[in-house]
Amino acid sequence: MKLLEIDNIAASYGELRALDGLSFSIDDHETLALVGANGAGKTTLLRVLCGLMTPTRGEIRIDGVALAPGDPRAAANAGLALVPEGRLLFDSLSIEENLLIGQSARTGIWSLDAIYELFPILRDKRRLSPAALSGGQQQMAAIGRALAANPRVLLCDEISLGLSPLITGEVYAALERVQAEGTALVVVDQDVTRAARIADRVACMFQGRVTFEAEAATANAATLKDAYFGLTA
Amino acid sequence: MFCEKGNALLRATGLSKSFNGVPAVASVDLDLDIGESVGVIGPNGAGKSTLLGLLVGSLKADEGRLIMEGRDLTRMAVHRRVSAGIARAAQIPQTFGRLTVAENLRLPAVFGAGLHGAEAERWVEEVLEMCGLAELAGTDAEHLGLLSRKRLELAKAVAARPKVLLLDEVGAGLTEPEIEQIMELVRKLRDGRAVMWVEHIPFALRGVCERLVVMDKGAKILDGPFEEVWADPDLQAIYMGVPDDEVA
Amino acid sequence: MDRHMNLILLAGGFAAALAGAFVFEPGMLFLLTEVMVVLILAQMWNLLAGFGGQVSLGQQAFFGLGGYLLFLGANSTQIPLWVWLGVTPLIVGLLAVPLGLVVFHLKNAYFAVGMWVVAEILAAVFMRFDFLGGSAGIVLRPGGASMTMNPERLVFFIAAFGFVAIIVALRLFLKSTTGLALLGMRDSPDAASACGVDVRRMHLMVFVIAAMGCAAGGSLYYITTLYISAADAFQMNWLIVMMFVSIIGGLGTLTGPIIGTLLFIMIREAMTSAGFSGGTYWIVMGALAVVVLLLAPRGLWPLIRDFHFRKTGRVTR
Amino acid sequence: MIQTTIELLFQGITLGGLYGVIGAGLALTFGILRVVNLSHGEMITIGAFVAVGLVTVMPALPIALVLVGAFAACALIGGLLQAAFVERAMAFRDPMVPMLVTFGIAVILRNLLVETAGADLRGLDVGGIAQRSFQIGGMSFGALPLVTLVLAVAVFVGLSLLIRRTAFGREVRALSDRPEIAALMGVRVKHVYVKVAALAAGFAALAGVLLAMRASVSPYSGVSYLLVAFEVVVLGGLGSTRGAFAAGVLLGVVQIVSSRFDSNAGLLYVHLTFFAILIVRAISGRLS
Repeated sequence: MKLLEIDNIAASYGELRALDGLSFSIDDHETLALVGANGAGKTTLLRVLCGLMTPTRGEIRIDGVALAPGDPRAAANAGLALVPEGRLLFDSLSIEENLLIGQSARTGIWSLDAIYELFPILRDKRRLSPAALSGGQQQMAAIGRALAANPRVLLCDEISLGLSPLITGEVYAALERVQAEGTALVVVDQDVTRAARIADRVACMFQGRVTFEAEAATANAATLKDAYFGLTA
Repeated sequence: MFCEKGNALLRATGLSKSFNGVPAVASVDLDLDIGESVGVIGPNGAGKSTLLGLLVGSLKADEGRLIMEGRDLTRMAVHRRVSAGIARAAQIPQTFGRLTVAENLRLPAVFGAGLHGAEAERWVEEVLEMCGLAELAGTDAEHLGLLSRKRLELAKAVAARPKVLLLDEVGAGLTEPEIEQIMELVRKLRDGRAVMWVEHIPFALRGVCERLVVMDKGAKILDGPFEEVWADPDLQAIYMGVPDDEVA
Repeated sequence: MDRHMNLILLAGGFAAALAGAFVFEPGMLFLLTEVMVVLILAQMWNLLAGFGGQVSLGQQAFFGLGGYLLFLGANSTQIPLWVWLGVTPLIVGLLAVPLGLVVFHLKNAYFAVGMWVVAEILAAVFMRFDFLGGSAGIVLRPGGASMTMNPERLVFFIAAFGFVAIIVALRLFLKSTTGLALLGMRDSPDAASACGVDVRRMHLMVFVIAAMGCAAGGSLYYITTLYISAADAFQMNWLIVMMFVSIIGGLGTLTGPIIGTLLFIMIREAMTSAGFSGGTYWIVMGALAVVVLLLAPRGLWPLIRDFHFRKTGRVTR
Repeated sequence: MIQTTIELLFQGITLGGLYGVIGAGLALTFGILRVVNLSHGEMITIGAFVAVGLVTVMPALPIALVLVGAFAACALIGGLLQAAFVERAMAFRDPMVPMLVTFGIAVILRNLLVETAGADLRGLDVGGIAQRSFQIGGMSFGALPLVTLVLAVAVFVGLSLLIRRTAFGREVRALSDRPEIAALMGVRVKHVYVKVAALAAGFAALAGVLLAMRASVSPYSGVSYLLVAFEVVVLGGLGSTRGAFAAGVLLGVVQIVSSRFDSNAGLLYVHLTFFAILIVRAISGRLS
């Protein structure tokens, strides 16, 4: 059975259509690289998935069970966790408190210690405010905060935005270890090739729909570029 | 295309803006000329919206200057820049819901273009006609559909008789056939003014803009004839990342 | 058509005000004058908040100031009371300019409560200093002598005709290009400035007009009572009245505040004659305001109008 | 001379502590809920009247229990109002709607109080403590102001511990930083809002009881206290409990000193101080 199924989802900001009848699914243990230009609807899709936005139609299913739409707690309890674009850590909370507040949803292998093992630097900085950390360390804290909920699918939005290539490499190395624990991933990244390298499949969004989907290993760069800029339509 | 470098219609030099110490636009130079239509693209966080804000005046530049026809606009408020000849159509239509379509256009015609009485009326008629809104003239804007409101947003900017028309993702949220209609409209609006169109759907710019500017991380990376920039490998690198074989 | 309507309104208002002033008993005239004053105040708060988007909790400052300036000016000079009545709003308008420039630095809720503090300061100042009446208040003695006439007929005429004139003036104003800018600002101040409108100047203009209108209301009201005190003139209830009737009737429309005022007076008179206390009455009004805010935040009149629109397909403005 | 100054300062600081407490309550709702709660003043007067009622019915009730009773009653009212009305008003995009709704609620509560308890001024008689005082170096300090100060400090320390050291406080801070992300983390947003509103109302009640011991209160006193609380919040800066305490003390001292020189000026100099600082800040561009 599919782990996560997205069935004909549409969503809009007021009158602006952001998602327009979008469907795809993810298997257990699978990693999907979700790519597309600005405004293609990637962030909106992630927001709908974790309950921050209510879709105007369609259904999200986890293990075949429909998820209550627009309910962040239900999404968290069902095993969806988001690493938001721009990290969005809580500045009034210490790093450790940021991790602790993520813990409420589910129990599992991602204890505080396990997260500190994944990102040892966070243990050293656990008493500090996120503002005192570098961009890369903040991204690690954001991933840690999402992992603390022990998600079945980890949703990562613009994971390398604003990070140096070296730090990006570190972040991706950590994601590979998350993969190894059996967690499914949806990775959105500006750097398409970077995201595709970690993924089993690549899906390209354009104008609120998935316009192109392929095994990551076989994805053709030229076809991908056309899909990305909407030249296939 | 030849353009005399000494006297551009609008010249931005070294425009910079930071938010909480993080640079959003870093030292951007940009010239715009009458008759030109320039597309601006760039990934998330490239600084396109910030640049637009600096040109329109809703944001105050930390550094740099903005000169239009010899006048320094750098410190000028939004409403005075409109009179000076810079108008913007916003991404989310900012139409006046409880005014009719014609009244929506009278405001920029009177306060932006400085027209009065019958002259203003004639100009509003003309803009209505040009933007395909003539039949909706008496409808309250809040009863319009999205495409019509996008048209009205464009029409409002045009009604201010700008020399520089800035378009902020006016295609966002529309279907492809609807975007074609907007493209058609923008083509008509190019005459006699400079058009700068920020859009994240590059295909919309193709066929409307002959010049393309690419921004990334707050800086202007590429600027030149559309097809030339479009074929530039740097463009692909910015959007798609560097392919594996080149890393190796 | 519109011009005819305005002329008819003015002529009808003049005739009705004149007739009313002669026909009604003094007690009734007192009540009707209060109704007119509330109508003017509500229209001013509506202009400021509904059209100008500036929610102020301190408009009682201008109301009280209008009353006090009239009393102080008329009592201590030989300028005739009725001339001074016309001058008072102008002075208050002038005072509102620098005040506006300061309080506009405050935004939204800060502006609202900041204005409230201004009203409290004025109340305390007038209460504190004896040459301003002090806690004892002031009796109206134009030119230092007791009033020789009963002013209620003339005051009612001025208030009633003044209200009609204000409505006609607002109708004309909203048809003008400046008025169009104000109507635009009602929907979106940002979009208005993107059309070339100087939003700050418009805000100041509306602020000054509203101050003048509230001052005129204060002057008219206190001529009929012949006595003014700071505790009464600067009290919160004046604000509550103008705010509630605007909100309940419908902000940003000319008809809304009129409907709100009629409701306000009718409910009050009905409850008083049924023996309910003033407190109970305010509880009812407060509950009505809260319910309208939560269920129909645009107010009752737009609700009625939309219903009419749906039934007949015709738009009444 | 110096002794008089110290005595005045002492009185000012004790009153200021109370002002700080009511300001902290208002700042709490504004900082977390983003609602300017104009019924905060009524919570102060209701707290005072609940205390008056308790003491009338049970004259032997210890002052500590009176405070607990007033706190509980107002916390209940504040929480219920939040759940029933303010929450709904917060759904509107315009932040003026919740503010105007709380204004309407304030009018209702004020007049309910008038209807049930009468419009008269009431004082709270707590027996001997009001008269007791002790001498240090020829200066006289009242016992009641001292209790007030201790209680104000205790409220501030307690609030600070609650916010910084507990799981609830963690949720509150997260919610105030980024409500959306906090919801993602499983924080029950509306529950926290109701609890915060209850807490703020409870603090207002505590201050109300102590204010009623110093001077009489009437149902109409809430308005003045609300304005003082608002001034404390604006001067002290949002979300800063220390700032609220400092601003409270400043206004308290102004109030005491000014009433010494000008006994019937009421809150005039307090308001003037606030307005003057506001103008200075506005001109120097610190408010925007």
